Amino acid sequence: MEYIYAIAILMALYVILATSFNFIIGYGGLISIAHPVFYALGAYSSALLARDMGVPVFLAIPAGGLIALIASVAVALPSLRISGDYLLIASIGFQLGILELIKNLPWTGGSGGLTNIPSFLTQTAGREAYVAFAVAAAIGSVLLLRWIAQGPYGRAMSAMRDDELAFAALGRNAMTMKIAIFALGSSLAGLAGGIYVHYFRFIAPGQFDILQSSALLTMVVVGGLRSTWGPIVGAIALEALPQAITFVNLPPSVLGPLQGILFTSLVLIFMFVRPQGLIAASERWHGRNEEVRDARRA
Amino acid sequence: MFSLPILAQIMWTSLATSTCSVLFALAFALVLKVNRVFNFAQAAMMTVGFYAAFTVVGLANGPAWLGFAAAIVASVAMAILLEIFGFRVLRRRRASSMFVFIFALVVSELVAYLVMLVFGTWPATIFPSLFWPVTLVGPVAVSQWDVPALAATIVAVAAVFGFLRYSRAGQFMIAVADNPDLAEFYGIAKDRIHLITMIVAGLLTGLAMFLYGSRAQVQPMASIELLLFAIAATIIGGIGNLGGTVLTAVVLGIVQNASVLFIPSEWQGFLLYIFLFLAIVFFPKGIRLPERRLTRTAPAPSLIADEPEGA
Amino acid sequence: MLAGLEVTNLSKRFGGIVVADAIDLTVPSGRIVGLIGPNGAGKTSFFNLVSGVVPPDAGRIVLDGKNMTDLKMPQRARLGLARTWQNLRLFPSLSVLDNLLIGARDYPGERLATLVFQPGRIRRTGKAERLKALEVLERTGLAGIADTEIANVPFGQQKLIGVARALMNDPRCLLLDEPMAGVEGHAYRAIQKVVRGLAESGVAVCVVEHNVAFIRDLCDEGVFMFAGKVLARGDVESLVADPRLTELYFGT
Amino acid sequence: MTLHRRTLLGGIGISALAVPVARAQSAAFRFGLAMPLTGGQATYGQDQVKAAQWAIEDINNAGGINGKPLAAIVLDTQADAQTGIQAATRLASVEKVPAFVTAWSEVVKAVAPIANDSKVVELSVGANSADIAKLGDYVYTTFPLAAVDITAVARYAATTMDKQRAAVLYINNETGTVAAQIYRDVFTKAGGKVVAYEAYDPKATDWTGTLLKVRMALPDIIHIQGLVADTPQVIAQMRQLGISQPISSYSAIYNPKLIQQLGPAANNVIATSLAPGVDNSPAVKAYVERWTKEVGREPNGLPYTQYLYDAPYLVAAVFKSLDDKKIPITGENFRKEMLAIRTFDLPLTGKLTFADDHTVSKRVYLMRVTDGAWTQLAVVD
Amino acid sequence: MLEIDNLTARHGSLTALSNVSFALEPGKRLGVFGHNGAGKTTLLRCIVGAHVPDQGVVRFQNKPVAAGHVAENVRRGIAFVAQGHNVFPTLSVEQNLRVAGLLFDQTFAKEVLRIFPVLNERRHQRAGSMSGGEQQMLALGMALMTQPKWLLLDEPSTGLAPVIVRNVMRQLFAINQTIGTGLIIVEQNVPATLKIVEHAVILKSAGVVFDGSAETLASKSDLWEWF
Repeated sequence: MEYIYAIAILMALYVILATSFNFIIGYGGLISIAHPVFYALGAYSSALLARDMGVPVFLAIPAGGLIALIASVAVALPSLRISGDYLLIASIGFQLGILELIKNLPWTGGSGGLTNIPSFLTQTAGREAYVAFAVAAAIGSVLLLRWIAQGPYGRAMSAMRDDELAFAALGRNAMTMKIAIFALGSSLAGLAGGIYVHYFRFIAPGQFDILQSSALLTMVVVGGLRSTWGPIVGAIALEALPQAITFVNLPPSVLGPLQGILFTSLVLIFMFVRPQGLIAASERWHGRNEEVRDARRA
Repeated sequence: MFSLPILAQIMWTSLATSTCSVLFALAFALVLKVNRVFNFAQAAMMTVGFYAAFTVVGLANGPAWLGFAAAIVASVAMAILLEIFGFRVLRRRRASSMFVFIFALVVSELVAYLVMLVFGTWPATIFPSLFWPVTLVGPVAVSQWDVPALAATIVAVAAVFGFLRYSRAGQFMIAVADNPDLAEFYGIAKDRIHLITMIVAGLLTGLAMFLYGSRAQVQPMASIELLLFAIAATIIGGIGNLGGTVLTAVVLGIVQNASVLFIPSEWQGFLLYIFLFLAIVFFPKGIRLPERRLTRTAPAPSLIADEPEGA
Repeated sequence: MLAGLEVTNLSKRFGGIVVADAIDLTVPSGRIVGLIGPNGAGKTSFFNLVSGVVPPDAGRIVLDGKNMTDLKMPQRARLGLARTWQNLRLFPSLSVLDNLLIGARDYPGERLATLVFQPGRIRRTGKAERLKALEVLERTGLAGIADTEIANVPFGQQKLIGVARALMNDPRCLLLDEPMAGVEGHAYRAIQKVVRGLAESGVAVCVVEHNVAFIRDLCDEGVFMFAGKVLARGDVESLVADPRLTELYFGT
Repeated sequence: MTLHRRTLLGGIGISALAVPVARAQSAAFRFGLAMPLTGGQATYGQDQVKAAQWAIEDINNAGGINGKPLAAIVLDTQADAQTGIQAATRLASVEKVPAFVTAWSEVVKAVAPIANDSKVVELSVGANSADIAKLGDYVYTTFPLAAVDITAVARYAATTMDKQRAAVLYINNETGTVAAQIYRDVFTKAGGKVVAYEAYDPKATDWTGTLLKVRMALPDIIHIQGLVADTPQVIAQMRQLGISQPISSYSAIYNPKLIQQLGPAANNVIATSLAPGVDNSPAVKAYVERWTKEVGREPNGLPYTQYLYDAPYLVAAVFKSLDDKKIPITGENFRKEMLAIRTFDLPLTGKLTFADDHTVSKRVYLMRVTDGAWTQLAVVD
Repeated sequence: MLEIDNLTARHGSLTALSNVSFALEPGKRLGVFGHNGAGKTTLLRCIVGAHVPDQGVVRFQNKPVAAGHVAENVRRGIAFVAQGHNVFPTLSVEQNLRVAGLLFDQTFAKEVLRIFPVLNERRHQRAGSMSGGEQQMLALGMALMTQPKWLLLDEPSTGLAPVIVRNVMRQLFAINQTIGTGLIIVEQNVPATLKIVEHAVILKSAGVVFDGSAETLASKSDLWEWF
């Protein structure tokens, strides 16, 4: 059962990560790759708070999210001031810099990773409770972001992506909005990190490097940018597919690279044949239209 | 403590080893300047370049010159493939820069996995031996790798700048970099120029990877990390400023190496990202000397949005 | 204090090119002022300076007595300054109605904090703004296409949507950048009617337009600009009749 | 985070790569074997698994455990924490083995909570992180931790070689930092002085600054704690910079490739080996001959594979004891019985005794390159 | 012959040109007028191939121009001087001319420098640092480097002082006379243009509202009517 639980939790966490990453790069149109590092920040903060400062885990997890949020604002504020592409480079610098920092600081466990992290729920209420907690967090994140994207905020995000200048001339501050999007998405990643770390109880900086970013990007792009189901399908499919592959009886030396080849080719094929992803989002923004109808009736 | 011979040695060896980074950075910066693409797929060009040379020299015991030729041919071929089947298509589709970025990164990974499949993950070098005999020049140890590498790099950099300045294609490249839409009105076919730029980048990458691989061990995923340094040098040197990029690559190499005399060496890697981050925040257009009259400077290309309507 | 837009000594240069040369210009509330001048005279630049797209080198911009020289574009908009664009700049991924809703000045639903903490307020204002947008669409004769995608709307009506979107701001001053270029028929008359109605309700309107007939029909007075300077101000007829200005406009 | 650099898109599922050996015999004694079969470390992992499987064959050919066969459930870890967690979880909860064998520090640490939670014995057979001793009740190592061989090499340098001034150069990762500290402590305690203590970045390709700092300190001996990928290059650069002092390192560089890569510069490089070599034990000699005969080469990381060959013998001994006493096979009982036996006599690596701190102590073989070949320098107990 | 045959072009939902047709003999001089947004620039861009028309065709020497392939049409002899941003700002005057003429006769640069003495004086200056008038001259000179049979100019007088406008127009006329290059000038400065062109076309709301000789247009008194 534990095996299924672990898979369920990971899938739930990946749904949170892909969905919140989609919020940033899809809805916000912000080119960042640093999502895994906010995941890492959440995980490390929560782990250290709980382990070394005695903060109860149920408080440490949201605190991890909060720290990821603060860090994301700290990156976005200076780099968004310039131009979108700089955020990409700044995010690379930020991601690698933070990982380098984690490796070198004396109290993070260094590159060997952090051990002896307190667990949560698993002893008292059983693992089922934790699985339920992770899945609930995933569903909650998806619903929250979907609710935001389909409401007035989503409308404004669409407008901002369409034409920032016209958006500003209508009294909207695109900069504030971008930072808010970045912060919200990153804090959800931080939250996911907290959930991860108190179940698996080990983290190391190597788990969060640039190729992780690429894997997350893959989930979002193959799933379908700017759709609710796209990143969910992308996350679950890319988590489940490798299992299917292992049923094919191949020697291990071939299997390892073959998976990489399979996935990267899949992304490339998608980029050229189906750039909109598995679940294509409409170019047009769709709000909760019943409200529009209500208004007309009123 | 930091005596002159020590400093001289650091300067010399850092200078010699910065040659590879200079070439990587120049290739990256050139493609960014002319084609306006953050070519993360350069890592793929680097990987195939190295493994081509490795196959010829390391595995088949072929002569060094043949390995060199193989590196060049493989890198250039990869560059051509990338341009024609990748960037050109995406450009026609007006793909967003994020899309282009993902494409380039994923291609790099795909190539790394293919290489893994064929060559395995064991670190490899082009020549069986890593050791280069040294000669002492005064107090400074000069290895037999240093001088040819420096010479080759200087020749290559000079050739690129000469090519840009004096050849027809090079001037077209400058023109396309300066104002791509205008360039067309003088009969310049942009597609061709973009292709030539990638070929030049391929040549530089092939050479650099041959130099690098004859001195250090390479693993299939190593190129992606190597490229990060090139990106940092390009950004800090000022986007569009090739001279600045070359200079920054050299200075960064030396500073990083010399930094261990002043800071604990485990922070060496961190230093690069600090530089990169600070450069983006405070000097988005690159750190450069006060502009001389008549010097060439190009504004940082905006790769996403249109410029706001000016006057 | 003058109600309306008051610009004094507004100056801006880009490198060697002077786009605004100590412009003094007032647009009182309830008046429609047309800017006439050849290409490159600095008309659109004037709009960009007033709306905050580019910061001026010198000068002062005051709306209804409030100095907004140092304010950023969104803040100016929130003080009641609205504009349209030569190239429309509508939001293609939004429907006509949603385009208008982005124009609304009160938008608590676009703040994450409000979204979480005051959902009731969002519902209330959301409803009110929707009603208002539908009313504006009704007024401009666009009600029938409220749910249509922008790309499927004819060009003339797109211009009209641009104006309607600006109206959602309840502007105190409206800058119209070539509202009539490429517009004919119903949309033409609708824009005319809407702008007149606005002026009557006390909005200061400034129009850049090359279609002289339109300027003549619509504007209370004209301002002739040339090389970043205001050269003459008066009723449109007399400006057009002035051979000196004609010469500047068409050249010699 | 599921994905590791080498795994990338692989995710959790790799662990589903189960290779049940001898599943047909339902009554088999089963244990887990979680090793990297894919990814960057697979070159080692695959050879190690092969060694373990040979041992299982040999045990079964010799009659098995009281007539019943021994079987291993082999799962891939990619040497990656997350994939390792998947493998260990599956071994503990799906395959329900009482014990599993694994390696690589990151994996050993990452799966420790699973072992402790599900009361399944985790045997580390190839990881030297000092943390391993403190991972919990169910985590034991058959492989000596860094302290053992680093202590040996440091003490040998200070006492037998009579070196006064040592420079320590270590890669800035976990293996490097922990081992470097041990070296420094031991060397200092033995009366020497550590005159330079420098980390280096694995991603760098030029270490001139660091090496010159080492050279300036005028050491008598230099200890390098690096990885296979960078250590040869660091040594090459050191020699190129005229640093000709003896160099010591640990088991990672004990391979023939080093000599090929460095040529004469490899002379006077000292490495450790934690398992007896062909000259020390006829069993090892036969084992290496078997490799050359069946695979056509020596295994990658010979000493490590020796530990893997021995692991099934240890497990089999515990199973046999349990079976003899008719104690039900559970993780808890496995642990109790293993500690009750405590000392095992293993075919390739010799005698093993679990200490109270969950570690083992082993004989260390110091190897040195002389005239282009590895020769045994000393054996330290 | 340069034939514009039933050209219709749109920008999204905006119709910029609607059924525009006319034809020109080689070496002729045409002025195109009309208010902003009347479709003048689109017309020029269609001729040089920078805009792909939705309908109709532009024929040059009895062969359609390659829509969407500017470089090809330029090599065939159609030069286009855009309005603004029409020099390479970071290159010197000399480099600008050289780049412009790379595919053509480079020695012609001497001739260009002779025609425009001001460029000769500023040979080594960075083009971006020159005044608007000088940049306009340079753009003209660069267009000439391609030795065009037709020279299309989009508002060459914008931002120039009247005395310079006259100078530019004179130069254009001289080029037409000496080299035989046909001219199509989109202009706002009607009188100055009418002085050097033979034909005039006025566009209004994407269509042709006047197509006749320059003299006829010059004799019309109220130009505002057309705009």
